[in-house]
Amino acid sequence: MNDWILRLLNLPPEASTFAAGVDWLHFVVITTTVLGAMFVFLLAVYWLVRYRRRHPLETTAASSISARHEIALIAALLSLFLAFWVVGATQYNHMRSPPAGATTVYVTAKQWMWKFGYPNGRASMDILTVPAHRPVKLVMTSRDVIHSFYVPAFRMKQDVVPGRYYTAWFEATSPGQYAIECAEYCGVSHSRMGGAVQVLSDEDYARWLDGKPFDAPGARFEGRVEERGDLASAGRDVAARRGCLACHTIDGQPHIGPTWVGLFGSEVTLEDGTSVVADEAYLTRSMMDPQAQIVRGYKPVMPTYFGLLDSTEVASLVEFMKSIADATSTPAITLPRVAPEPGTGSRGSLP
Amino acid sequence: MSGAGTTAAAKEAAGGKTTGAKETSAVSLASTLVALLALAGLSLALRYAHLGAFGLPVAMIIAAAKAVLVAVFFMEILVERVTVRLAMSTGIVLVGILLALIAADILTRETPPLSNPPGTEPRDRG
Amino acid sequence: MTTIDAGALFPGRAPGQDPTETAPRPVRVSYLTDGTTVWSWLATTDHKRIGVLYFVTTVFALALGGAFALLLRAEHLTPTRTIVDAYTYNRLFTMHGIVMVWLFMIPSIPAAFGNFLLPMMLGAKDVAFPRLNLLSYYIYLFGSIWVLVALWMGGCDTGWTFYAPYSAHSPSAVVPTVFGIFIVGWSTILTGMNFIVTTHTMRARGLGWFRMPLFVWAMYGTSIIQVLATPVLAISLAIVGIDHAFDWGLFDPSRGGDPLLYQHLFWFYSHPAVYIMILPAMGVVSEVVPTFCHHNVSSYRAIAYSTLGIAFVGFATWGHHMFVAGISAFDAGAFGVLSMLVAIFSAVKVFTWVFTMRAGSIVFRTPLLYFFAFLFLFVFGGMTGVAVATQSLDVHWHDTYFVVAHFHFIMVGGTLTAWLAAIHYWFPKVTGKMYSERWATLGAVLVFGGFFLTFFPQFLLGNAGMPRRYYDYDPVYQPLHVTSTIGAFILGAAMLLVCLVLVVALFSGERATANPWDSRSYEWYAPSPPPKHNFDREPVFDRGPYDYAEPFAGPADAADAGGRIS
Amino acid sequence: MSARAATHFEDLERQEQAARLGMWVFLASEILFFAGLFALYFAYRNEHPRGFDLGIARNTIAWGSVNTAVLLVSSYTVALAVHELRRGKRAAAAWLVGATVALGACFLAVKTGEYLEHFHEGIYPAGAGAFFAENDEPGIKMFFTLYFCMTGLHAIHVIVGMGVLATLLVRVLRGSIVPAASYPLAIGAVYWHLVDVIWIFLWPLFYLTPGGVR
Repeated sequence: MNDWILRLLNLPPEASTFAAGVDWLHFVVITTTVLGAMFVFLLAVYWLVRYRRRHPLETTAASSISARHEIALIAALLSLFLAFWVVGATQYNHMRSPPAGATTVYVTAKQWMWKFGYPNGRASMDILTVPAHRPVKLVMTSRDVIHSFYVPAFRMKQDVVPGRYYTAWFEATSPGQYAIECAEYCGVSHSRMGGAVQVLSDEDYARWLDGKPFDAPGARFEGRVEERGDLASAGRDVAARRGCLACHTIDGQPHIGPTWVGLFGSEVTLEDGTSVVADEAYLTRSMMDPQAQIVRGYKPVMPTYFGLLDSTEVASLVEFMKSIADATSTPAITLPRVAPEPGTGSRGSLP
Repeated sequence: MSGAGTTAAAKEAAGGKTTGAKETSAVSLASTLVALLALAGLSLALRYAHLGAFGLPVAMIIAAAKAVLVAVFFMEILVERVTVRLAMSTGIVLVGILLALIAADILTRETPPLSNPPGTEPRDRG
Repeated sequence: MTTIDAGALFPGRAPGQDPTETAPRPVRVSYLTDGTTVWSWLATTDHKRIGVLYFVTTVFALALGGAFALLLRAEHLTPTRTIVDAYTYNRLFTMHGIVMVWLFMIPSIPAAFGNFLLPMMLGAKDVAFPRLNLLSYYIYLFGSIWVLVALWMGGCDTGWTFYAPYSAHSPSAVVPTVFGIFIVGWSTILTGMNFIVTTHTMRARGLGWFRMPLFVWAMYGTSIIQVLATPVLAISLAIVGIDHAFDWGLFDPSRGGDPLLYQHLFWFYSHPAVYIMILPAMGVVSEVVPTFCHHNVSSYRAIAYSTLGIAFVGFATWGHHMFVAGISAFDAGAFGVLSMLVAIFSAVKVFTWVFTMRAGSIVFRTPLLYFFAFLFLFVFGGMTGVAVATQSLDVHWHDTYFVVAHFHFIMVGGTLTAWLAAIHYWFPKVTGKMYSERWATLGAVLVFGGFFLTFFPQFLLGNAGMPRRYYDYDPVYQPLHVTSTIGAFILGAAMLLVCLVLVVALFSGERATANPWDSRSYEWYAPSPPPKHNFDREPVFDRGPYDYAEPFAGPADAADAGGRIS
Repeated sequence: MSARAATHFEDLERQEQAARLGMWVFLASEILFFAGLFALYFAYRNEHPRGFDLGIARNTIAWGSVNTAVLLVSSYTVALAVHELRRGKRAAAAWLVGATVALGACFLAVKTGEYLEHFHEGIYPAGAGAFFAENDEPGIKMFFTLYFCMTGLHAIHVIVGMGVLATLLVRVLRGSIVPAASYPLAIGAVYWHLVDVIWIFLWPLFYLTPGGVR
């Protein structure tokens, strides 16, 4: 989008792959709006002058719009509005469909802060660090009330609702820092529930991953960053503790349930013949409501973990499965503690 | 709502029926009650037939049938004026819109409920 | 009980007496002078007096809501604290919304002007259920008092939308607030029911559906929405109240609830409620335009049918308030396309009004000036409505100042200007006095200017990405906020001026004739102000309400009617 | 209706039409009032089929069924009352209206008994009570919260309906509702029928339809 158009519309800089398309549509729609309003208004003013009353108590002959004109008008406007809808809905559906292979960040919102958990186990408050030119998927939930994750420069927004994970994604186009706002009213400090997305170049991002210093371009925001253990290895502990490994193997052997090796991101065939990609949504759903989508060939014996696993545990389990998604199904993979701990391996010791 | 431009309330009124002149039959009322009780018995019997997932739709269909019986024979909706039926059907259509568009959301949503919704841990109000 | 007192049809007049032959004119008993005690007003079942009661009450509500608005704008003069703290700010915008939506906007035109005009436009003596009508008023008053009680208890800070789960745990006075609105809702339902029945059963002889004034169609469409949408609001607010008072947790995820369902139920009401607010305004415009353009409505059926279209399709579009709330992409698409349909009906109306001006005989008076303000603001606001209903654009705009500006263009730029047009247009009929055209024009210009200055900058704020309901804001937004605040105070002053002009006119205005605008609509058949049962003689509507091909021939008092031959 | 109230109507027939249409429009409004709760029920049941199954199993089918029969019969008696009044049999009509009110009271008594039984078992709305300490599942909490909401709201309608019918009974006895203009009773009866219809839908939802989830 032209710089002067951005300035004319008072839009923030375009910093994601969504922004250009959205701004283009924005410009078209707003131009139509202004022209439409002006046209109708000026037409009315013209007729006001043209047909001003010349004699008091003047009478006028009846006249009507013909039905044909009305229908033409309706058809024209309807096609215009439907065109808006088609373009808008296409862009919207694109925004709602995270691409495969996106870096996943877990977002937890609470009054009045944002907490980001990264696959490498790092966590941060209010500052979300992401690489440029790579899609980033956010898996978001709230601890208390509804919040809304809004980055104006990305033209991207998603409500964050307690009790559910909602996903959103974006791909930042240029390094820099971009404000995060909470857009859904959430209480007294709603306006202070801000933060920033710190978009880093590939080199800086690599340095950040290693915990080395880097130059944050255009740093305007400061945030607290805290370190944590690796999420995927935490997930392995959870899997052992919660008895998952009694039925699911992590060495590629099918057991009572499907193996987790290579499961994440693969397409599994369900009992009813349909198939589904084993992504975060499918995996979390299978934990909460195991009977809903049974993989073909397995018995519906898994109990629900609804109310048993907390969101960190779910997140770490998913990350764990992700970490072994690319492993081959031979037992040669070098994961520590491949076999379940003694005592947790038999079905009799389910918690 | 008649399409004829000259139709006025007075004419509409003339076409309507007055309750005082209307004749209902005690037999039809009694047979309606019998039918209602029979349908209720059917619903009850099907409870023990273990229809599983079909239980709910079947029960709702039976309930709708009973509602129609009550509306037609007890509430006399068919002898009421057109506007009455229009009012009622508008209400029912809107209930349909409400349920359908909410169903369109929850049945196509991809996000399962969370395992540890807030509130499972101590929370302070406000 | 089966006989009807024939004398009641012609109050204060012996049969056979021709009113046109009395000279000098005796002092006519109007609805205003038929009983002058306070009790005769408070216990009246006359639809006109009830309309006036509503009008006075809603004006107080407007003043209260307006005062909140000015405080809010004053707070935004600086990026941080200016006059109030954040909690107070949150309660102010909540109470501003609640008072404006439920205590002012929803009853403003339907309950006040609708009550006054609907029976007259139908040639009836009153609404179908006059006592129920009075009861509706008192229910409304009682509910409003509860909202004031809530205010006295500190007010509510949830936003007028009461989103769960915040509303279940807000530390503010949620319960009295929702209780008050719940009560007001019943008043709305009863009024709507009364109007529907009145339209169906009280039309005068010879008055067919397609010869009713278009304001009646607007009232009819509004009433349908009132009757069928408000109960859903009632139940959702009841649940909010129960959740807050007893912690039942119907939308609490830890007990199996889903906060999004609250939003579904709330917007099932609140989107149609937007049409409760704008349809009556459209009805007013449909009366004002033909009268001052002296030309028949260019397509009567287009306006009548589009009224019903808005009333019904408006029920199936609520999800466009939830595009980023987490509804499924499929549902979002469905709501997106349905929302586009409803915009068409409004567009049809706009073009019909504008084409009514063509080949007319237009006289530019204050109500028409308000129509011009309405036209620009409503088209602009309506088109931005199409813009925010475009799914991908809504992602950026949702819950920003853009949305705030959009709905204020509709609610204030549309409904409030139409309400002001209605006041000026029917002022002679209601009070029997004329206002000062010059001062009223000044008021109208200032209202438009102040409004535009207030809300246009908010579009730009929204584009820049400033979320709504923000107490603190980024200092880069300050110039736009200051402009908006200046505009708001101009708008406030303009409203005071309008009020002053009308109060002066009420006491010292010129006496109005029965039909000062030379309109053809039926309420002008009656004298100004009308007698208790509206018409001196049973009116015969052998002409359409927009028949400007012949000189006025209504059956009002000959002495009053401008240039009419009996 | 007194003769005075009718002055703004052209005739009594028009007034009757107005009153009937008014009641039906109000009933349409009532339907939407309940629709919100039905929407919650279906949505939550879809989300927590297991909890709802357990909840339905907790309710006593016999009590619910007795109440269904009671309300169906009461609908019949009030319809018959209208029929008798039209035929000029005021005494019979009065007895039948009285019977309807008594059946309504019967319904409420059973409902109260059920509530007390639930309280005794430690089942309260909002997932409170000892029962939920053992059955700590969100779905079953929501089931019972909705159960109390919907049956409670329905019970309020039963009470209102009984009040309306009792008032009409007094008017029939006093002779202010006469066979020639029996419509006030018919309108009151229509309201009572709606209360019945709502229960017709509540009964299977809360007593009869476990989805068979194990």
